[in-house]
Amino acid sequence: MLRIAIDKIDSLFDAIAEKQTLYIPVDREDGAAEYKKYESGMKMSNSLNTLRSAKDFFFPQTENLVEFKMEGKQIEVKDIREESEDFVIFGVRACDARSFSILDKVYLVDPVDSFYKNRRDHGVVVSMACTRPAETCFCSAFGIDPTAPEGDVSCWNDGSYIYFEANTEKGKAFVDSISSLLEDGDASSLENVKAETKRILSLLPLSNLSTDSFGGDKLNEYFNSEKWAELSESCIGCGTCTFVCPTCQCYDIKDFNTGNGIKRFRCWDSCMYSDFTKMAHGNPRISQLERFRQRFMHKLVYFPANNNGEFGCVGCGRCLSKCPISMNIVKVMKALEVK
Amino acid sequence: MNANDTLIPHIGVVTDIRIDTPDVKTFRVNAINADGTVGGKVFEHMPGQCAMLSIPGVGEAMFSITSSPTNKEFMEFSIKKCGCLTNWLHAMDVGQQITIRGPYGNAFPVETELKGKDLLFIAGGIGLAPLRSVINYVRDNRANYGDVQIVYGSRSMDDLVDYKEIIDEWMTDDGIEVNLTIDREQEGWDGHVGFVPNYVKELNPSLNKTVLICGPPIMIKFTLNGLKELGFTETQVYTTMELRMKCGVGKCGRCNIGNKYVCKDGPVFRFDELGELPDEY
Amino acid sequence: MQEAMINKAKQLLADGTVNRVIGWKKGEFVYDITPAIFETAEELDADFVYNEFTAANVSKYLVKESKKEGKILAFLKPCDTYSLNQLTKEHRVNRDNIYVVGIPGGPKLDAEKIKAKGITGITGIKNENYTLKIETVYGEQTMPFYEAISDKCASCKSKKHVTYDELIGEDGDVLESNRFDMVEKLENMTAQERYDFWRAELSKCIRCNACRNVCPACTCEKCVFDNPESGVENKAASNSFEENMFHIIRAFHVAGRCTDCGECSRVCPQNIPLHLLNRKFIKDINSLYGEYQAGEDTTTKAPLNAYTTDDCEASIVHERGVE
Amino acid sequence: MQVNDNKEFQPLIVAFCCNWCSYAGADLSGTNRLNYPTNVKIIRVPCSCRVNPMFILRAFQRGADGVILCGCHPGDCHYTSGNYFTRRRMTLLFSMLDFLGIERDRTRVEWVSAAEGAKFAATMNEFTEAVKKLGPNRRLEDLRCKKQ
Repeated sequence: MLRIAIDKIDSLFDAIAEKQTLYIPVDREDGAAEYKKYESGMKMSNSLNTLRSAKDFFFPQTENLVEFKMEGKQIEVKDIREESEDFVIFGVRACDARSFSILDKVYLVDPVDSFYKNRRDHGVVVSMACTRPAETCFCSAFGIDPTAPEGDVSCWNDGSYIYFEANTEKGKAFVDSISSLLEDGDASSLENVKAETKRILSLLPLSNLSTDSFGGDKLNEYFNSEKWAELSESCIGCGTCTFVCPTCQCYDIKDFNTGNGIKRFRCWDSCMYSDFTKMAHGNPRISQLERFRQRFMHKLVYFPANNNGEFGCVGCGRCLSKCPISMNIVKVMKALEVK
Repeated sequence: MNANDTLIPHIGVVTDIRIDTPDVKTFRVNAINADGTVGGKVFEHMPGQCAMLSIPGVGEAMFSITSSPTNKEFMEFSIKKCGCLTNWLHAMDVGQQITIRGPYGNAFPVETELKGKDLLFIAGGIGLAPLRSVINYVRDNRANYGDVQIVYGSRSMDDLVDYKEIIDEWMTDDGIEVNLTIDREQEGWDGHVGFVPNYVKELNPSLNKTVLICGPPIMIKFTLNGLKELGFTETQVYTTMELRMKCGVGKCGRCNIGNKYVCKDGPVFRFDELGELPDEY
Repeated sequence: MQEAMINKAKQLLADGTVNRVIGWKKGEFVYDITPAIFETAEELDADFVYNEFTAANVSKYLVKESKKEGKILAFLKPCDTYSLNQLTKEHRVNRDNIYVVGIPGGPKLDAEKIKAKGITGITGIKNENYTLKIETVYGEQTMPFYEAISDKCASCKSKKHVTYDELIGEDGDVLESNRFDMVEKLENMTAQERYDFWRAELSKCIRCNACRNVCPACTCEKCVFDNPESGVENKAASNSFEENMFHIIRAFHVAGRCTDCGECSRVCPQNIPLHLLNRKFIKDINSLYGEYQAGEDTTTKAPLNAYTTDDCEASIVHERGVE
Repeated sequence: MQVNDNKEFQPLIVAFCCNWCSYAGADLSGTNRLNYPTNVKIIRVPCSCRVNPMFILRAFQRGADGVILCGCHPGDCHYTSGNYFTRRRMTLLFSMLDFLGIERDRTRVEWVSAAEGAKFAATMNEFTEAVKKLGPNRRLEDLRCKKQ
C-alpha cells in the first residue's frame, strides 16, 4: 500500500498546495479544530473532528446566486457563477465523508443544483480513518465504519505512517499526482490499529444505539407521538444543531440591496427558526414542538422514506456536544423508540 | 458553467393588469424574445403548475399559473394582495419587468385520470386561480371531457374573481354549468347566497364526478366532509396546496408535509394521498 | 444536595404549594444535562439531577411557565436569581406563580474544557479533593478541578440570592470578582489590536442565534433580528459587517439589563467570548453613571431608561484610554 | 463620493440632524453663506433620540466614512428629555465601537442650536477634516456595497 512517513507529511502538504488549494484541519487557540487553507508550516490537528462540519466546502453558509440591475421598469439578470477552482480537503472523518453522499441525494438529483455540483466536481475528498472515537460518536448506528472511511481517497494512520488508497477516478488521479512522494510499504500494522479502534467502538456509551425502529414507514406512528411535547419543551429554538450538522441542507434565498444593484444570495436556514415556514397568512408550524419535530422526523423518517431507507444522520456527534440545552437526536431516538 | 440553474430566473414583462376584485389583480406576463420584442410565453406549463415570481429586492414567491396552457399568447397570474411582494405587485404599472422561473410542481392529471370524466370544480375566493387554468384547458379540449360543473363562491359579488369571463364565456358554453354563490345577501345579487360547502350539498352533484377543489383551508375541510357525506370517496377529489417556498425544486426544505414537498411532489394532491401524510398544513 | 432538592420538590408537590418543578434532567453522559419540567415524584426520582454540570440558567423558561395554571417550583442558583429579578422588574414573568428555592451555585464545570485537554471517550467524572478523576474508554485520566471550571463561574460576581421564597443551605455574599479584567486588558490594547482580536473572534460566528435565544434578557415577543422589515434579519450573509452588526446590536439591546449570567458565552458553539461585549457595557455604565447591577432589585430604573442633566458627554470616549 | 479628480480622499459624512435645532442650524449656516463641505449628507430626524444605534451602523455599511449626530443642547430638547437619552445611548455605543477597534474619531455627537449656524459649519469642517485624516472606513464597511 502507498504510504508516507508522518514526519514527512509537511512536504506532502507543500507539494499538494503548490498545485491546488488544500484544506486541512488545524487546532484553534480554544482547542477546537477547524478547516483552514493550508499554508506552509501549518500543523494538522490530531483532534477527532472539526467543530464545523465539512459541508461548508460544497454548501457554504452563504453564497451569491445571481445579481440584478434595476433601472426604471427594466431588470437585468447577471449570472455571476464562476467555475470553482480545484481543491483538496484532507483529513475528513468517515461521518463527514458519508454526509457528502447524503447531500448529493438532495443537490445532485434532478434538477441538479449547479452551484453545489460545480464545487463537488472540483473537490477531492481525502478521508482519514478514526483511531480515537469519542463518547459522542454513534456513526456505527448508521452503518458507517470509521476504520474504512469513504471519499475519493481513504487514509489510515498507524502512528508512524499514513497509508493511501484511492476509491474513485478522481482519487486515483490525485494519488498519482503525489505518488513521487509516496513509497510502497507493508500495511499489515493497520489491521491491529483497526481492530483496536473497533474494540474502542464497542465500549462507547452509544455503541448499542439502534435505528431499527425508525425508517420511512413509521411516518404517522412517530409524527403523532406524545413524546414530542416533552422532548421539545426546553428547546430554545436556536440553529446550533442545524448549523453544525453535516447533513442539514435547508437554505433560504434572500435579496440584498447594495445601493447599486441587488445581490440574491442563499444562506443556511434552520427548521428550528420561527420564520422558517412563515407565510403572509400564517405559519403551519406554530410552536417549537412542530419545528423540533420536523428536524428529527426529517432525519429519521422523511429522508429514509425518499431515499431507500438511508437516514439523514451520520452520527458525528456534533449536536450532542454543541446543543445549548443538550437535547439531541440520540435522546430523541431513545425516547421515541418502540421497544 | 454553462449549465442552466433553476435558481437563476428569466425576465418577464407585465403587459396587462386587470383589476378583478378590490384585492385581486390579474397580471398578463410575456417573454422578451431574442430580438428584443415582447411577446409569447416565458415557458410552457400544464394546468396546476406554478411559477416563482419576484421583484428583486422585494421578495420571491410561488404563484399558480392562472392561464391555460392552450393559451399560446401569454401567461396570466391572479394575485391577491396579502403580503410584502403582492403589495408591490399590486402597485406596479404595465411595462414593469419581473423575474420569473418555473414551471414547478406537478399538474392536475388532465391528460390521464381526468380524461373522459365528468368534472366538478369547487372554488372559494382566490382559490379559483389555479382551477381557472384547468377549466379553460378543458373548454379548449372539450371533446376529451364529460359534463363540467363549476361551483364558485366568494365573500361578496365584488370578490368574485374573473366574473366577466365566467359570465361571458363559461356560462355561455354548452355543457358547462356554473353555480355561483356569495356569503351574504347583497343588493344587485339575485343568485345563491351561502357558504360553498353547504351549497355543494344542496346541489347534490352526481357521484360519478371527479372533483377539483381549491380555496381557503377551512372551506376545503368542510367541503370535503360534505362530499364524503354525499358519498364521494377521497380518490375522486383533487386539491392544490400552498406552503412557504424558496427554491421551488424540493431542496430548500421548508414546504414539506411529511416526506412530500409541495413544490416538487405537489402542489396537486389527491385526498387519499394527503390522508397518508401528517396533518401539518 | 441533589437528594435535598428532590425531597424539597416532592414535599412541595405533595402539599400542593406547586404543581410543577423546573430543574435539570440527566442525559446520556455525565455532562449533557437538559433543563426540564417535572410533574411527579416518580419523574423526579428517575431523572432529576443537580451536579457540577447543571450550569443552564432556567429563569428564562419561567417567562412562559409562569403564565400557565398553578405555581411552579424553580431551583435557582444565585446568578439565576438576578435574571429572575430582572424579568420580574420588566413584568415578563408572573412572580406570584413561581416558588423560588435558592440553591448554592457553582462552580460549574464545562465539559468542553475537559475535552479541549484531549480527554475523550468520557464515561464518568468524579471530583476527588478538587482533582477530577475522569473515566474514559481509553483509561482513567485526571485534571485539576479549577482548570475545568466554566468561564461564567470563574468570574462569579455573587453568591447571594437576590430573590427566593426558601433557601437550601446558607446564603452567600456579593463577591469581589475579577470579571472586568479581560475587558480592561482589551481596553489597554491599541485600536488595531482590539480590532484584530474581535475580528478573529466574531468571524467564527455562525449566526445560530443561540446567544440571543438563551439570554434571559432577550425576551422580546418579536426580535428585531426576526423582522424581515428591519433590514437586519438574522439570516444574513456571513460577512464581517453583518457579524459586527449583529453582536453590537445584540449586546446593546441588553445593555443595562444584562445581569452578566454568562449564558451567551456558555452556549456559543464557536466559543466566542460574547460576555465581554456585555461586560464592556456594564463596566461603562458603572464608571459613567454609577454602580449598577441589573437584577439586584425590582424597582430601580435601568441606566438607559434614566438620565441626569449632568451626564458626561459622548466625547468622553474620545478622551480616555488607548487610541 | 469622488468629488474632484485629484487623488485626495474625500470622505462621505452622514449627519443626523434634529429637526428642531441643528437642521435649522444647517439652514442658517447656508443663509449666512458659511461654507461647510459637500461631503456632508444631512438626514433630518424628529429628535436626536430617534437615532437608533442601527442607523449609525447602517450608515457605515452603506459607505459612510464618518457619522455625526447633532441635537439640541442638553435642556433644550423639544420633547423635554430626548437628547439626554441620546447622550447616554451614544456614549455607550461609541465606547463599544471603540472597544471593537473601530476608529473613535469616525463618530461624534455635537449639540447645535437653531441659532448656531456658524457652529454647524465649523463642526462639519472640523469633523470632515478629522475623518479625512483617518482615511476610508475599512473596519466597518460592507464590501458588497462598494461601488464597482
